[in-house]
Amino acid sequence: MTRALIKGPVADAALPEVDMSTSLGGLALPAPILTASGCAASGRELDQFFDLTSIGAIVTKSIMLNPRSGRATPRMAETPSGMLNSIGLQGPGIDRFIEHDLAWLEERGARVIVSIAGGTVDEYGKLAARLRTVRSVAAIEVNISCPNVEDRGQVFACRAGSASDVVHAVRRHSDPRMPLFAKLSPDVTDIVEITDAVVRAGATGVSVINTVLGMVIDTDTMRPHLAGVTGGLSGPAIRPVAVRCIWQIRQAFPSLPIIGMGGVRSGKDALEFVLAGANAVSVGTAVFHDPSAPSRIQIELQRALGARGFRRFADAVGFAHRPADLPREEDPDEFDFISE
Amino acid sequence: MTRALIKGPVADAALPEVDMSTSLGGLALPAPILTASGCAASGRELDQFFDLTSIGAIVTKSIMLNPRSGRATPRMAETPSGMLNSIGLQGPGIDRFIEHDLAWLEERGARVIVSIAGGTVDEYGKLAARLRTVRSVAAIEVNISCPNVEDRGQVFACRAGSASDVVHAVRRHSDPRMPLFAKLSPDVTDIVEITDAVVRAGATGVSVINTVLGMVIDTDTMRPHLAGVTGGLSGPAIRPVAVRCIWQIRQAFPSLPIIGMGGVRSGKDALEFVLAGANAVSVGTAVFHDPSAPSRIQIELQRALGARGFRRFADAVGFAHRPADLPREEDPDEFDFISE
Amino acid sequence: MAVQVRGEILDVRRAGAYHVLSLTAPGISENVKPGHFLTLGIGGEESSMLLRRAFAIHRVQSRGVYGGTLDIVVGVHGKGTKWLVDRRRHDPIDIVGPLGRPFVLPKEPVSTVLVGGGYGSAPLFMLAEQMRERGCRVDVILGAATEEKLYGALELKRLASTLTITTDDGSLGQRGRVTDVLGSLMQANDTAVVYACGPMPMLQRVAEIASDHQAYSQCAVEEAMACGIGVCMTCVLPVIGEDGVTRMLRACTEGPVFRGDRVRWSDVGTIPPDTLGAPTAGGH
Amino acid sequence: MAVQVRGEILDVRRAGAYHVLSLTAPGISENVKPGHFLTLGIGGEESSMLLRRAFAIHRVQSRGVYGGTLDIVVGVHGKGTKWLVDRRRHDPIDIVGPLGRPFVLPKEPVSTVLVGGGYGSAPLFMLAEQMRERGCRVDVILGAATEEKLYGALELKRLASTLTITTDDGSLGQRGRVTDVLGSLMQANDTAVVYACGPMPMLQRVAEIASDHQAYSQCAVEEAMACGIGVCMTCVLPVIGEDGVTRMLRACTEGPVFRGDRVRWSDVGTIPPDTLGAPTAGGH
Ligand SMILES: Cc1cc2nc3c(=O)[nH]c(=O)nc-3n(C[C@H](O)[C@H](O)[C@H](O)COP(=O)(O)OP(=O)(O)OC[C@H]3O[C@@H](n4cnc5c(N)ncnc54)[C@H](O)[C@@H]3O)c2cc1C
Ligand SMILES: Cc1cc2nc3c(=O)[nH]c(=O)nc-3n(C[C@H](O)[C@H](O)[C@H](O)COP(=O)(O)OP(=O)(O)OC[C@H]3O[C@@H](n4cnc5c(N)ncnc54)[C@H](O)[C@@H]3O)c2cc1C
Ligand SMILES: Cc1cc2nc3c(=O)[nH]c(=O)nc-3n(C[C@H](O)[C@H](O)[C@H](O)COP(=O)(O)O)c2cc1C
Ligand SMILES: Cc1cc2nc3c(=O)[nH]c(=O)nc-3n(C[C@H](O)[C@H](O)[C@H](O)COP(=O)(O)O)c2cc1C
Ligand code: FES
Ligand code: FES
Repeated sequence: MTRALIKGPVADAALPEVDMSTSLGGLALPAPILTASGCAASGRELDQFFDLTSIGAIVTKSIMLNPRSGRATPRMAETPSGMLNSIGLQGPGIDRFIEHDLAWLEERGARVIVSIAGGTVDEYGKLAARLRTVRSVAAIEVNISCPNVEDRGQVFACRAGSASDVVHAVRRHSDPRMPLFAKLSPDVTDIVEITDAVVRAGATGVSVINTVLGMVIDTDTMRPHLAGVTGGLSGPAIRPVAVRCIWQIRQAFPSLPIIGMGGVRSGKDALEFVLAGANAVSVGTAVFHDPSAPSRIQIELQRALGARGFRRFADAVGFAHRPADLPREEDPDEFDFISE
Repeated sequence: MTRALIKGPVADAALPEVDMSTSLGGLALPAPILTASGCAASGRELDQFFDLTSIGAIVTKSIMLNPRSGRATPRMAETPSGMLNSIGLQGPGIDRFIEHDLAWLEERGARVIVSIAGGTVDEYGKLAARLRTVRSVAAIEVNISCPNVEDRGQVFACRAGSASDVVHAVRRHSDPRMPLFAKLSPDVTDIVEITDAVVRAGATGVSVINTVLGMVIDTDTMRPHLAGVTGGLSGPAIRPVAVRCIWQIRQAFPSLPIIGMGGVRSGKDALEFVLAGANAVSVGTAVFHDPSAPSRIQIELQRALGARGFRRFADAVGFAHRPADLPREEDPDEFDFISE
Repeated sequence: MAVQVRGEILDVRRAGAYHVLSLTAPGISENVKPGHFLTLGIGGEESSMLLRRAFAIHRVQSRGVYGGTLDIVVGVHGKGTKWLVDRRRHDPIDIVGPLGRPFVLPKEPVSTVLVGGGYGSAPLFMLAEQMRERGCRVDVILGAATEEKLYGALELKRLASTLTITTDDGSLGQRGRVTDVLGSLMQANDTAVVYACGPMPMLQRVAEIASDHQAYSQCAVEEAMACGIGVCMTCVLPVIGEDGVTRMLRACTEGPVFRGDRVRWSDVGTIPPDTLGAPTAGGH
Repeated sequence: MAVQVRGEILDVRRAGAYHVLSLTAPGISENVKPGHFLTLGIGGEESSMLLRRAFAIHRVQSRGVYGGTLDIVVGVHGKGTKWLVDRRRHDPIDIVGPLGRPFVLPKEPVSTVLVGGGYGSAPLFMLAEQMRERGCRVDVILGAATEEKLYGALELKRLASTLTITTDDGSLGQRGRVTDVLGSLMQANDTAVVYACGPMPMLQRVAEIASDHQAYSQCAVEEAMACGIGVCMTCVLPVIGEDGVTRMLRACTEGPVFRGDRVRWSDVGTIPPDTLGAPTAGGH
């Protein structure tokens, strides 16, 4: 495990010394904050707001095999403390992505986690095979929240069987040492069951959560607001759902690498995810609100950890699961107003 | 169906004439706004803020067979545009509820939908039997988002089988003409499947949605904030999830009575639910923010309907599902700046 | 009966570590008794903060150019109170009140002690006034962590027979806690009732000392409240009824003022096993 | 390159149906070209509104006591713009800019027409100035629903060779639409380029008329934007590339100014079947 402390542009005289490095099942990162897939494109546009190499890694927008136009507009709606999106995975296709986007990121020196998406199990396998030859991929995030075109558009992530099939295909076509993260949907009855399935199929860890299925009706047109009818809900609104999912998975899998995401907007929010069990935290929608959010949040997290006496980020992971303190004998003589 | 227009304290010179009555599978209500279970106790405390008889009905806090202390505190946490609660169904038990609360509501002249909750299928049956003799019950809402003590605390609402068992028991012990609404949890892979199960088991309709399972970690104590660890997320944050659930159920069941709820804070929000397919709308968390919310929202809804040319509330139910307009020939000569 | 009104901020002024807010609250201020509280809508229409915030009513003026007005004392705790003290004159504010059960006043002109911790002194001003009107002896003890967290010492001195001050750091008055001085004061003045408002551990100790001296205590508690009006059940604590049975009572409607000897202070935050409807081994 | 800065509100003043906001924006105002826009964080820290709001940059002053400042023209549309015009002097505001691709200016001193609909005239002031500096002829057409929705007619009159006004209701200028007068104006002045900013149907018609007259058009579009910086893909519209292929381009980074003849105006809001990567019958 690397032990690099955050230095350079992110450093600051008052920043407490905390070893921010994290390890995601073989993937060592100098810092635990990532961008969330689809909220940072391929990083390039964010480089003007903060140093891309200062955060843990860039998770790129889910890429498909072929160029893809995405869905019709409107593609988004603002909702209370959140937003709905229905982009439809617009993108240039894997070849152009590798040539154009990955090459730029490599040159820039950023660590890259590539998110892939497919319409069939086979397509996921092909994407993995295509990435096998590319040196600059630190890990693959498998976005399984996609409709399975071979099964009435059922989302892969929603059934243990289809989720497992996808991960299996990606594992089979990837370098065996390549860390694979299955990105889970919260729209399931039992997220631990799905986690179990993808881990058995060869996932190194999981990314939780993808957006929550939602919908907005335009009260003027009196029709669904999004061209895609339903969309994915993201942002602080869903944060408690994300924390719960991470907590449940960490309870069931004490040492599984977990990338947490869903509504993180501040270092304190990120800390909540870490305490619940996340080994790294992705920042998504918050970037739209504040383009320097990933870097700001990483600094805030470091401060929050330092203020709580942590010397190593890793020590805080899952800390909220520790056994209860011995029931403290309430000594009423011990009150003081400082506790007010 | 009654055709009463909202009159009395709710009326207002400028209020458009809209027939606000609604019919919920045999239950005719003069107006479509209800209180949400657990957010209005048994109505009494709200009577000082608005006339309880002016809204459609009071849905009472879920009552159990025996008195119940509920969970330890803290029982709530504020979250972005929402809140988490973990009350644990504190209540006086069915007997005292009937004597004390129902009697008061009857005297007050309010329409009452009684919400019931149990830890076993048998308990639900007993509650239904006990209510059979009570004249003032307009309908029963069956809160199936309770842990099944006989099945490792699995929530009834999360599996078609257990959901159906509960509804079946309630149906068997109720007056056959008693309208029964099964209150569904959004925390399932396929809410249409659960709806199908409860309808087959004898539910008149469904109430959607109950809270979304969530969690907050206190970053000071670095432990779960709620004594109950997880809690239910409610409020505007979850509104898009509620609209989506109502939409999906309405798509699958064109004429099923649906009571919608989840984050409604204004008449426009309520309209969104109605357009998505709700025959009535319950107001929950908004009451904590604004104790006169149910009555205010009903007036705002009436205005919003009037402004859109509706003469009858019933005509707006599910209106967003209407087939697409014929593709309008965009006539660029037709723009005017008024549309800006 | 509580009402909901749209009031207006008249003034926000600093007082040590706190801010005193004056609000117009027509229809509320007229009906306030000492110990009542109110709740305020926070953050404006598009705020992500849904829940109202509760504050003890400090003072009322039922006449004047603005109709009924009242004051509250606010300590900045988190984002809601921060927003509140940033308000400016004429900003609108949504108020619900008066809420809760006020302090029970003695019928006879007995000797009383009023104990306030931090901003807990806020509801004691009106109480002291009314007690004086009834001919009661009123000794006041104020305590806080430091001098600047004491509120209203000067004015309470005017209202009280005696004023004793304690601070944790000794920056004003006696170094130590209010409860260090309560016992001897009660003994000296033959106190019949103690009224207290402040943090839970203080209330617990006050209640115990009062009982030790065969005196009544009336304690105003502060529990996190989602609704403040009795409909949500978030604000409960275990209280022993007249029938000897412990129930989880709502601080907002059955409190915030409780008889000190009825509250199971050490069990606050739990469901004592002998509570009515407590979970049983086999049950829920 | 865009930067994110914490600016300050200097002034909010009404102008007909709109509000003009002056902001300090050090580091942004220095780099603005006509057609650039900016985005503002809305509602404060605890707001439920997460998304930034986009506004065309109307004017810049890069010197003065406040360092770089700039103006925007805001029409109240919904809750975010409502919040914005309620700001007061010295309120802080989070600004990202300059964003987007600005108008392309002619190299030669050609004859141009600038067409603004409603607040769409805002970015035309700087454009007109720079065009005059280059020796271009600048005819301006402003249109709106009613007189009060016209913005800046007086000042544009000063900057332009001619100013023509149309209103839908005839309350000022000619009754009708900007496009009723565009053709004849182009004919009379031998217009080489038309610049336009306003509602989509206006832009579509402007682009058509320009093409009919063998002129270029530069149209600044307005698409709903979640990020404004090119990372979210919400703001796309179908545009034909130099290679003849239609792609869904981002209005925020590949626009907001597009060549009018490249945008598939009638297909905006859809994915034309011949778009690169469009869904196929068997495919996604
Ligand atoms: C009956 C009563 C009377 C009160 N009187 C006063 C008073 O006179 N002056 C004063 O300064 N404060 C008083 N408080 C405490 C005040 O309500 C809290 O400080 C305030 O709610 C904190 O809000 P926040 O947004 O700043 O903090 P946050 O921590 O951001 O609040 C988050 C949530 O927790 C709740 N919460 C947090 N702390 C408390 C607390 N201590 N008590 C209750 N709820 C809390 C909030 O209401 C909110 O729902 C009183 C509380 C109660 C219940
Ligand atoms: C490049 C660009 C330049 C603009 N320039 C100006 C300007 O100079 N002056 C001006 O008054 N307005 C301008 N607008 C429109 C302005 O951004 C919207 O009026 C504003 O976002 C509406 O926000 P709201 O909260 O008031 O409305 P709401 O309807 O509450 O907004 C809800 C959501 O929809 C989005 N939205 C709603 N309407 C629009 C719209 N017309 N365009 C883009 N997003 C929208 C909002 O950004 C927000 O995310 C511009 C928009 C863009 C994209
Ligand atoms: C506009 C938008 C596009 C997204 N695109 C993708 C995507 O391509 N692949 C993916 O796995 N997740 C995608 N997501 C989901 C995010 O990565 C993230 O899981 C989710 O938004 C929750 O995190 P947040 O609340 O921080 O945004 C997208 C989210 C948004 C808002
Ligand atoms: C404090 C609280 C208590 C609740 N208690 C119950 C309950 O007893 N029974 C029930 O069916 N739903 C209960 N609910 C769920 C609400 O009825 C409602 O379904 C949910 O909160 C979503 O609606 P809202 O966002 O308008 O609150 C409760 C919700 C809250 C916030
Ligand atoms: S705060 Fe809701 S019942 Fe007391
Ligand atoms: S607004 Fe996000 S890409 Fe244009």
